Amino acid sequence: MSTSFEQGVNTLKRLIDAPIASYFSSCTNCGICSQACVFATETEDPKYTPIRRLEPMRRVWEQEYTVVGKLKKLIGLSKKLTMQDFEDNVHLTFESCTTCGRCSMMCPSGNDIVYMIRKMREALTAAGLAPKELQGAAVRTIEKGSVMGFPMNTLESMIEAAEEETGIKINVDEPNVDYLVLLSSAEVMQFNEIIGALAQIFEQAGVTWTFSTKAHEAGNPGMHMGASEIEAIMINNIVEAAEELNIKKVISPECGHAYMAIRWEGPNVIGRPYPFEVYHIIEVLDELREQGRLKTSGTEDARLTFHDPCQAARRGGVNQPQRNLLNMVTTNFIEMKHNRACNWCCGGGGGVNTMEKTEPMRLKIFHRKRTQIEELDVDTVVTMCATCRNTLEEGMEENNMDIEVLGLTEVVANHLLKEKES
Amino acid sequence: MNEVELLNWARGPGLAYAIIIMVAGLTLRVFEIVSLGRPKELAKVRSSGTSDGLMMIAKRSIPEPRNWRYITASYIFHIGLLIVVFFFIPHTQFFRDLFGVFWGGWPNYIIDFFTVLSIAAMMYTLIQRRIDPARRILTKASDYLAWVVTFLPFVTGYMAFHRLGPDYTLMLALHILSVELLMVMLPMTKLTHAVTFVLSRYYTGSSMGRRGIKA
Amino acid sequence: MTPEESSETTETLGTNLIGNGVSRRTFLKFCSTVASAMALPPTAATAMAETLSKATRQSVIWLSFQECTGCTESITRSHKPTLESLIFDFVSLDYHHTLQAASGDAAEHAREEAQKAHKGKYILIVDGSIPAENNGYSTIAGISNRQMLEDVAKDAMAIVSVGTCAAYGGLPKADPNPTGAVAVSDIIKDKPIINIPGCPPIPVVMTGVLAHVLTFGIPELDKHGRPVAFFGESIHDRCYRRPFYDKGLFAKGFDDEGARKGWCLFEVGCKGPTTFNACATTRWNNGTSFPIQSGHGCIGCSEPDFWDAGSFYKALSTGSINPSEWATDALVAGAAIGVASGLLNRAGKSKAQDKHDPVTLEDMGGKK
Amino acid sequence: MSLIDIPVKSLDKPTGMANAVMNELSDHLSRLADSGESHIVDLLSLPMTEADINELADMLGVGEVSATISGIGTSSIRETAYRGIWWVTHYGDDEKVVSELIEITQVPQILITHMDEIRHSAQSMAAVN
Repeated sequence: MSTSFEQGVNTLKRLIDAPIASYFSSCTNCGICSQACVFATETEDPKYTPIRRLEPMRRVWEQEYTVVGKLKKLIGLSKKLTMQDFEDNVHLTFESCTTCGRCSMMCPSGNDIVYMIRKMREALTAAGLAPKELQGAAVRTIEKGSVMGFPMNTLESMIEAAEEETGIKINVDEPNVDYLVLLSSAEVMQFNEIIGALAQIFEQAGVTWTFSTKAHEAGNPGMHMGASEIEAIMINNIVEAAEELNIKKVISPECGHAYMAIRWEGPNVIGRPYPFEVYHIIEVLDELREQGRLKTSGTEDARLTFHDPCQAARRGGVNQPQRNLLNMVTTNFIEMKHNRACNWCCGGGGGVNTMEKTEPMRLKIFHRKRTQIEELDVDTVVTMCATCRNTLEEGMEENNMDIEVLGLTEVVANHLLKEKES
Repeated sequence: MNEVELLNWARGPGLAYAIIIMVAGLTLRVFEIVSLGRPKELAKVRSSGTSDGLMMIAKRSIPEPRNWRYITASYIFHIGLLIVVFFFIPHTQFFRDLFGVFWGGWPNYIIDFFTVLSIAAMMYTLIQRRIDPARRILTKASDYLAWVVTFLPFVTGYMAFHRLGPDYTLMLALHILSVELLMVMLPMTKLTHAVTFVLSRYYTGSSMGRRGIKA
Repeated sequence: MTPEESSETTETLGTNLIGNGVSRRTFLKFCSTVASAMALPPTAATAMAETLSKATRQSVIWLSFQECTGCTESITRSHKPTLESLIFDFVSLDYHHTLQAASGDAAEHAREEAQKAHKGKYILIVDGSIPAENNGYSTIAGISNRQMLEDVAKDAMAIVSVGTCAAYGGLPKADPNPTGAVAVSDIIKDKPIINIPGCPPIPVVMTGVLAHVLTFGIPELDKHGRPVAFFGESIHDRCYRRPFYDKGLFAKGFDDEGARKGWCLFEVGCKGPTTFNACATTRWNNGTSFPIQSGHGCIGCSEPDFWDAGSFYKALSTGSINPSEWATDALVAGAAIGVASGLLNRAGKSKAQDKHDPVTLEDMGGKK
Repeated sequence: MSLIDIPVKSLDKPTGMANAVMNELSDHLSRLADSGESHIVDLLSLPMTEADINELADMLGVGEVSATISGIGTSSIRETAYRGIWWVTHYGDDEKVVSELIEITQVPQILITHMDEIRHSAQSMAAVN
């Protein structure tokens, strides 16, 4: 096919459903979502008010799916949507929205605004307006096997290195094990110790697991773009891999959007339920902790706080496991003022940090996160999403903040009870 | 038409037309929404989401304390609205006559207090629509229309009760007519939220509930 | 009253009163009562007495159309001699087909005589409404009401519409108004008309207004042509039960605790708030009581179309509608349009689904 | 149950209205003294309770003149302790109060015999004698 304006409008018509119709019917233009959005509060620019970003979608809904709107169209009271409307919307829907969904938590009408943003993105992509960076990432993922574009053999060399370092055999394409482990290429590129850490944790807990050469990337640029068909290709790779290897549990790595894509969107974009279950790595670790199979020694005594990644916590529903694990290995854990489902976004997710031109904006809105962290006077920020981790590091560096950012799996691995100690 | 005929019309045919338009319009709106369907959730859910959806209908009424400065006036208005509409004794008679249910009314001075409070809160929200950048940019002509048709019943009701204006009968007629205007506008403007908030909160609450989010 | 009496028009009222054994003091007392009732300054009583005593007897023609004679009853059924009934000494009732002794041609002749003799000076009093639909609905001596009204009104000095029927159409005009009943003011446009509505009107209001017309001319009228002195305030505003309304204390029935305690009758249908009349102050039967005092809500009889304002026993704030007859229809209609619109919406959606062309990797610049 | 049993009664405590009326009367009395201008106050047109009227009557006291007129219904005329202030009560034929006035004057109008009646009487007397 070729993308076009008509396909964009058609996509909106196709995707507007009962919830969306109820959201637009219930919106009173009260503006409270402007208080929820980090882009709106930090720029103080009203154009970033979340619900306003959906104006093209609202117009299609009104003109196509309401009697009043149809009448208005009939007597020429409503403006037809134009390509320009879509083009103007790219900045609002892709470049200045991390799909963090904080707006959806604050709306008094209960409107799930980010649910609509996801579909608005799909329409823009159908209109050929998806950001080039996301398109490139999608092509890389599918053609080369990972978001960053490194091939499987790069991963294999990393696995070998980890095996050497830990002395633990790491399975690749091993069937009938407990877990299929996916990685986020962002995580692997910057924190490749994660492979060794996982090996140690699972070894100790007595869990069998494997990587798959067919599907090792959890990241899914298709979801960021809102291109469900592209998203589905990546999901199908994972589903096929799990099916071929006859594995019943798939682990999504420390990556918020990957969890959202695999755990929640996946079955819906491929159109069938999974024959396996999907867990966030932190959920798995917490389950092992609960079963007493995760043994740690010593505690982290530095003052630290936790940044809840939007897609895993607020949108994905993983809110308690991270706290259980932190309480297990740290003594000085302080909650941020807004946390769990109401945490403030780091400002980099939803594909925003892949786009170079968003950098000045990212740094500007980081002010919110910075204030939130600084008021706690902590030494360390722990999180469970590679993108958040990246964005936090970038922001702190820019602001000369001397605070360490760690992944939660890493923190747990650091305190893993060594075999010889036990 | 003199004010007595106007009052008789408002209490009779006018009221009937208003109820017909409101009931038919709101039914239409709800059908319009529901007919669009909701994709079946294929991911393995943490809960069915039904009870979370139902809970959400009530829970989202609790003000979000972090935004109190931004929302207080709206909350005051809504509380005042509910009290004045459902607990002013003449209003309770209206509902009793219509539905056969009577839940008791409150003394006039309480109603009067909430009327004034609501009017003040509404004025404040109007000013906010002009001042607050986000609200200003969101506001469309229909928002002012909705404000006006909501404001009129308060003002005419207050005036009628306090025997202000040219004549009580006329003010009472105008009050009832203004309520009828509100009823007619209800399905045609954002005022529909008075009904559809149940749907939007339910949809969001249930989808969040399926993912195990306590919202 | 006989035709002979009514022909005595040359003497002044003053001498006439003395002749009838009514002293000037009694007369002055009557005037102070009237002045008080009409909220005139008390000093006006003397002026009123002086003017009236020098006046000659006023010729009055009383026409009764679609009416029940209740108005006439109201005014004449007081024990005599009352102060109010004194007013009949001031007027010469030249035609009133219920009260006059004459009948047939003689009666009509008396009317024509009076019309001629007092051309431009007589007062026309009307009770009852006029059928506008078909003149044949009500005739007197073969003359249709409309024709008689137009004929007599032509040379009248002023018209007094007594009772709600003459003033607003009243009961005959109630929905569906089979005779097409209209008020006097709907037909006569070029004469001063004073409306004294009520079903029936209060006697003292009638006598007060007549006394005022005879002495000071037409009193100040409100927009419904009613004398402000009597119809300026609502029953509710002057009601002795008003404090209970303000406190929210209501009788819920006619035999409950609230009713026994004399609480406000709003909930059992009192129309006092929208009824403008003097009942709460002048009361009825020589000041004995008035409906609310007797435990029944005001039915609003002095207001236009009071008969069509819904049940007398339903609170004013309720609708005068019966939604059970059509609410379901509205619901069904809304649902029908809703289903239709929903089907359209679904068709639109599936059309969009058909037209959907999946985004491919090629679109992203990838290989096929 | 008669009407009297309905326990709705006017306030039996004075509302202070009597004082206000006293002030007004005092004004009018001064004017009468200065310029001979008389005046009438209609008590029924004022929002006075029975207690107020009783209080006012107490305040004004009782003077030396009292008269009764018997026409259709009686009337009672009393001068109060303040000379020039007269309390006039008209009763209807059923002995209900129809009018309650306070006149600030030398002699209330109603006591003065009208010239018409004097002439009429003169004629009658002449005819008899």
